Amino acid sequence: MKLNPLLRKIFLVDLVKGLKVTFHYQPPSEAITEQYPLERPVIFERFRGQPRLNVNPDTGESLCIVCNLCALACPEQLIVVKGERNPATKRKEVVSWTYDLSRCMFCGLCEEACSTDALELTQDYEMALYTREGMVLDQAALERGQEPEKYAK
Amino acid sequence: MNPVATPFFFYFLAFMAIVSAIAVITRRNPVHAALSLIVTLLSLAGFYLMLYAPFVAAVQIVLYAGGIMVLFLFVIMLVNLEQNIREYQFNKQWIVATIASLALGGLLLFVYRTGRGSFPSAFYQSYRGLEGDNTQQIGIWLYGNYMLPFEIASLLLLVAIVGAVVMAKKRI
Amino acid sequence: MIEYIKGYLSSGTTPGEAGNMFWATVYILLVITGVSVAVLCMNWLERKILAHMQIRLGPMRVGPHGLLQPFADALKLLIKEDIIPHDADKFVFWSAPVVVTMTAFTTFLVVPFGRTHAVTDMNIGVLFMLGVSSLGVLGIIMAGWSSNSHYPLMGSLRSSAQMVSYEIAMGLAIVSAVLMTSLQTGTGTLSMIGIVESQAAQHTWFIFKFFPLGFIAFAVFAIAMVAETNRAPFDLPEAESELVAGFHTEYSGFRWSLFFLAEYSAMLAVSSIAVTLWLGGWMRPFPNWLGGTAWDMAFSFLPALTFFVLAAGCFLGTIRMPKIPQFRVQTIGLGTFAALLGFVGLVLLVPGVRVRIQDIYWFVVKVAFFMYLYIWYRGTFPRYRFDQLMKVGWKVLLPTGLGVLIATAIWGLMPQLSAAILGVLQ
Amino acid sequence: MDSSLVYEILLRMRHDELFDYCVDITAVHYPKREAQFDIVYILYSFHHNERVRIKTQIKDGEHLRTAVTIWETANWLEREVFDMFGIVFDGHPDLKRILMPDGWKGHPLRKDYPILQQDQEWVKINLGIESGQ
Amino acid sequence: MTDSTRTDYLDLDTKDETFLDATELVLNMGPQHPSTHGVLRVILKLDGEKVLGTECVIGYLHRGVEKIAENRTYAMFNPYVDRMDYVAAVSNGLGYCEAVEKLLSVEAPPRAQYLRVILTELCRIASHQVWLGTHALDIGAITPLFYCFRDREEVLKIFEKYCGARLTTHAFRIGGCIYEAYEGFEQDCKKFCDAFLPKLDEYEELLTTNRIWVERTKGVGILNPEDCIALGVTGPVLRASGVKWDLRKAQPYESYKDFDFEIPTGLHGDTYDRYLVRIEEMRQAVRIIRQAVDGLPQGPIMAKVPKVIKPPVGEVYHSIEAPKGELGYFIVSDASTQPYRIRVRPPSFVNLQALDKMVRGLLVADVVAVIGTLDIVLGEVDR
Amino acid sequence: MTEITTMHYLVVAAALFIIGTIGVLTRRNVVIILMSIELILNAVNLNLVAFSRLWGLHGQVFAIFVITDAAAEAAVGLGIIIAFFRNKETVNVDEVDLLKW
Repeated sequence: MKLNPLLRKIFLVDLVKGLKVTFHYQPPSEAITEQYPLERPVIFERFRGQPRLNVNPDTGESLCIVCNLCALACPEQLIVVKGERNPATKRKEVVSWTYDLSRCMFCGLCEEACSTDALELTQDYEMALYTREGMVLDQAALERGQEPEKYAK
Repeated sequence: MNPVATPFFFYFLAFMAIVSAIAVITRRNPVHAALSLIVTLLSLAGFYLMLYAPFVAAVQIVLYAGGIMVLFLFVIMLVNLEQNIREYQFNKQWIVATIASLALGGLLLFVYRTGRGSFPSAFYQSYRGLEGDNTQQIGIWLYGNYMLPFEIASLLLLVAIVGAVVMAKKRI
Repeated sequence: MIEYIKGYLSSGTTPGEAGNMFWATVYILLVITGVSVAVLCMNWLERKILAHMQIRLGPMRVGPHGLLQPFADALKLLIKEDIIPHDADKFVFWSAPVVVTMTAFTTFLVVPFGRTHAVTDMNIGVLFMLGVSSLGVLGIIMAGWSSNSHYPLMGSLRSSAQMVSYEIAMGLAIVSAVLMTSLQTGTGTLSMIGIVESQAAQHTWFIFKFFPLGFIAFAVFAIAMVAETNRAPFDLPEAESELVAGFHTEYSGFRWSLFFLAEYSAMLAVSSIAVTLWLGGWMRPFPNWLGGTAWDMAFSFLPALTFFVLAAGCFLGTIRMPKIPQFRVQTIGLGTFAALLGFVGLVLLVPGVRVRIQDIYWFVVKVAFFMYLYIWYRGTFPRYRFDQLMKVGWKVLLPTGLGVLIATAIWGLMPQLSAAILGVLQ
Repeated sequence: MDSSLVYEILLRMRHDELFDYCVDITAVHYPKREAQFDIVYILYSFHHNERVRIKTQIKDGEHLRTAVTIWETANWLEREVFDMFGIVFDGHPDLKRILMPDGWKGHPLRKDYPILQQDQEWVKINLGIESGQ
Repeated sequence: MTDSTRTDYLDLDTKDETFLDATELVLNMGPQHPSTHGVLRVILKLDGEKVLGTECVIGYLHRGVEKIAENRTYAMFNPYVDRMDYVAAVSNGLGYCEAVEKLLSVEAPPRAQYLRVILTELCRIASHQVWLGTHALDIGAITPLFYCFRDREEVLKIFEKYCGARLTTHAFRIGGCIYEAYEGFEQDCKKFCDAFLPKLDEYEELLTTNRIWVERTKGVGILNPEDCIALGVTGPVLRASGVKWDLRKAQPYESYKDFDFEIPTGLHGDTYDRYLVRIEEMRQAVRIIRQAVDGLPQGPIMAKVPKVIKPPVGEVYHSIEAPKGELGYFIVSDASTQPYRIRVRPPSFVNLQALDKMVRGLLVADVVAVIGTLDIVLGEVDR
Repeated sequence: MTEITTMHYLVVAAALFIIGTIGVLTRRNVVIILMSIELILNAVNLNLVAFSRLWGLHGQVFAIFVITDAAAEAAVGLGIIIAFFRNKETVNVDEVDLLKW
């Protein structure tokens, strides 16, 4: 099939080729739009999302040993951990734990630094809130996982 | 096929034409003047329709309003000068010129008044039937009796095209 | 009253010809409503078709499959704040969208949707359309100039140069079609209805006449009309990647929506010129090949069939809607819409309506084809640059149009010419 | 390397050694040293496929001759050095701030750049409150 | 701020005489213009629609990355480099990690090197996809954008599966990779390669031969090789001018010397050639990915790097071939845990300098096309 | 209202003609002078078409010739204006009195 370039030009072959491409993508089955609140996106296992403090599932105790490694690793210095040594058990226990989610860039360095798998970036991605203050999470919020605020008028 | 409410339309169009014509020569901003001129031209097109000259009316709209005036606006925008608008708009002899022109107008009115009888008050019936194939008739006239002027006009247009390009272009 | 309507409907003239003011007003209102509705439909269709070409879904939230999106947009535009820039020339800024919209709607006065379905039949119909639509450029210039801003000014300068240049090619193509009305039969006409009727009398659409001359003239017109309406790939006056939004950059709200309305109705208007001049206007396809009353009968069922197919599509969509509470309203809405379409289809089956609606149906179908082309072009092509656009207009379309015109004239006069040459030779 | 010789050497590098591509011009600030700034020219030669770093030390307030005449690319790179460190290049065609706004005070990449004071000052002027930082 | 009515900085000695040059116009394009790819502001001096001169005003996205680096440890700075060229975050991370590795004199193990190559080449494809989509959009073709983003989505999915983020990946660590390839990584990469090539042909069908595209791009924004080198322009822009120079071949880093690939070059250095070069680069990237996936060695993925990185006193310059050109890191260490100074040599910043030279004498519409063809990312220009 | 006769049209045309004359004679802006000339030509056209109602189509044919002429005149005139503006940065007739620049 060898067409003369002049003929190609007159019969607009180049344009028709483009038209063909756009035409054959028309069936809606080709569409890749995800209708977000109805269709949930697939989140993969390693996704770095909402931070969570894990607890021992049997006892309900926090796994955090207040080693402060996460706070040191964080480039934005948004983790503040304060602990006190419990004289009874000889273990450090959490006094206050804050995580300022509004400044977090989800680099995952804190998760890597954690020696007990207490801090974890989970697959939750719905973190929108109406206030900045709500973005500063304390231990309780980190342990139960934060719920996005429902939109209400 | 009688045009409806002819006197009303006539006076309306005459009013529009004259008011916007006055606006043409008095507006400070050339764009406003050009837009007023377009209104005048459109009312004239209306006149032509009332005079059973639909082809001339169409040519008036296509050529004048759509073509020439666009050219005017184009040029006005190209040479749009702020300071030009702020300057004095009339030249030194404007009083003399106005008086002379008005005198000419008075003269014309006088002529019309005295010679009123020579213009029939009603249109001849014989041309009434022509409006249906007005375009065709004009075509026949143009390419028949007026063949030579037509060719001269086309030559004139050609000269005008070349001339305009030569003048507007800096280097050819 | 009913008798009056019936009596009018059975007459064979347009209201303008009959000098019937009442019916003329009714027709004008009908045409304006119809065009506005068509613009709304175009709004939705363009988004949907473009979205599907771009593997998206387009509007999906406002109403089932976004069917109510145009209404939502119209509402939004109407209640939006209307901004006039501080340094704008207020009066011109105000009147520009009015001029554009008025000229765009005025052209529909002479569009023949059927033998009697036109507001009036002017004996200079084509010239009228060309002239009035060329007035639209004035509105664009006014808009660009009065905004007192650089981007609109450049947009309007581009637009005026573009529209003036392409009008010439368009005019030449039209003239060659008009020439075809007079050839062979000898009754030339500029009237829109007359042109369609001469196509009927010559048993051919002008696109096929003097093949390929008719087709080339049509192609010239089809390209020029895209440029004339400032659509992709000739949408330089409003090229969003260069001039932000071109001449209507400073417009917002209702005024902006007038520009939108005008653009789409201008598209409809030039498409109807093309349909009238080359595609046989309101005539159904294949009148020669599939002639006869039986075929006429068969074709007359097509309008109803179209609506049934649309209704079936909607019904399918209703069934396939997700069965969750959030979608209940949408499902009901789509079902109602399907029922409505089906009902319209049923109405179109009534014999009296069926015969009458045919003309309009075929005209609308042909115009819709052009509308689809517009969207398709927009989805596919990059944009021309200004000098290239001028080059295409002046160096390709204009000589082609001129050549076609001359060739048509020679071809049409072939018998006389050959007789004359033979006479000279003898 | 002595700062007065830099221009000559760069010219040599460009024309004799064919280091025709100026990769980068940057500076390092050592506030404790007497000659506070290291100016680093990173050059590359397409012919030798080699990189060379030319370093010079200058004092604060000292000027340097521009390299724009040797490599056009030095234009913005020198502007950035000027913007960030306040080192003036003589003969530069258009030496003004490039990344920071025109009216900016100070040169951010100097080690003694008072970022907090600046911030507080800005907040005070523009918002009329004491900065919380 | 620069006064937009000032024109004295523009070189107006070489005034071209044109048709209808009645007025000269200073047009302020951006920073909020649809096609300046973010917040670039270009002041154009126009004669009608013809460009007499330009000046770029940048810095609207300046975040002081180099200053931040001086207050972070080496490991902590790693996520920040992703945010410079955010459409090619993986390449940025690669350059940074390699520069620090060079400073520490360690080398990533072979498996990590292969993983890095695969991800960087995927990232190159993703970056070029964004370029193609936006460039086509600038020229007026609105559809390729969506096709490109559809295919880029596949790349981003691989990134998300591999390292848990799609855009600002933070995929590599100093000394290697921290994430082992997930199960099915090889298959995913191969599947992507197989699916991607036909899609690439489709883009070409839409654009390469399209007469409007050709007219809009051919002969527009020509840069000859001498100018390119003088202006320090690198990457596809340099290669389109005919200089066959690619750091992957010239000074191979990682394991690029193991792979067999070509460096596409152009002839004229115009926008069309740059388009063709980038398209061909995507094909070559696919080729590299296929080889790397096939030859992926087993072994550790992390070299022995101390937990607290404290490089010896010294300085290092290391550069890689990012999708946009030579991306260099100049790091000065004073033996503390924090870098004394990090200088980033961003390709976009240097390439953007060529804009003025490229657009003089062209039309406004071409400025848009040229900005698109330079493939700048303002995050990287301003840092 | 009375019936409209040719006289009415003639009066309107005369008015337009006078307005055009005043415009040509008094304004300083060349563009507006050109537009006033267009006004004059249009007044003539109106006369021609009005008379063509009485004495056949000659008037209309002439009107078409006049429109052609006006187009040519506008093109050349505007070309001169552009050429002039480029050299003197003004469109005032008072400053066009020199035959060279």
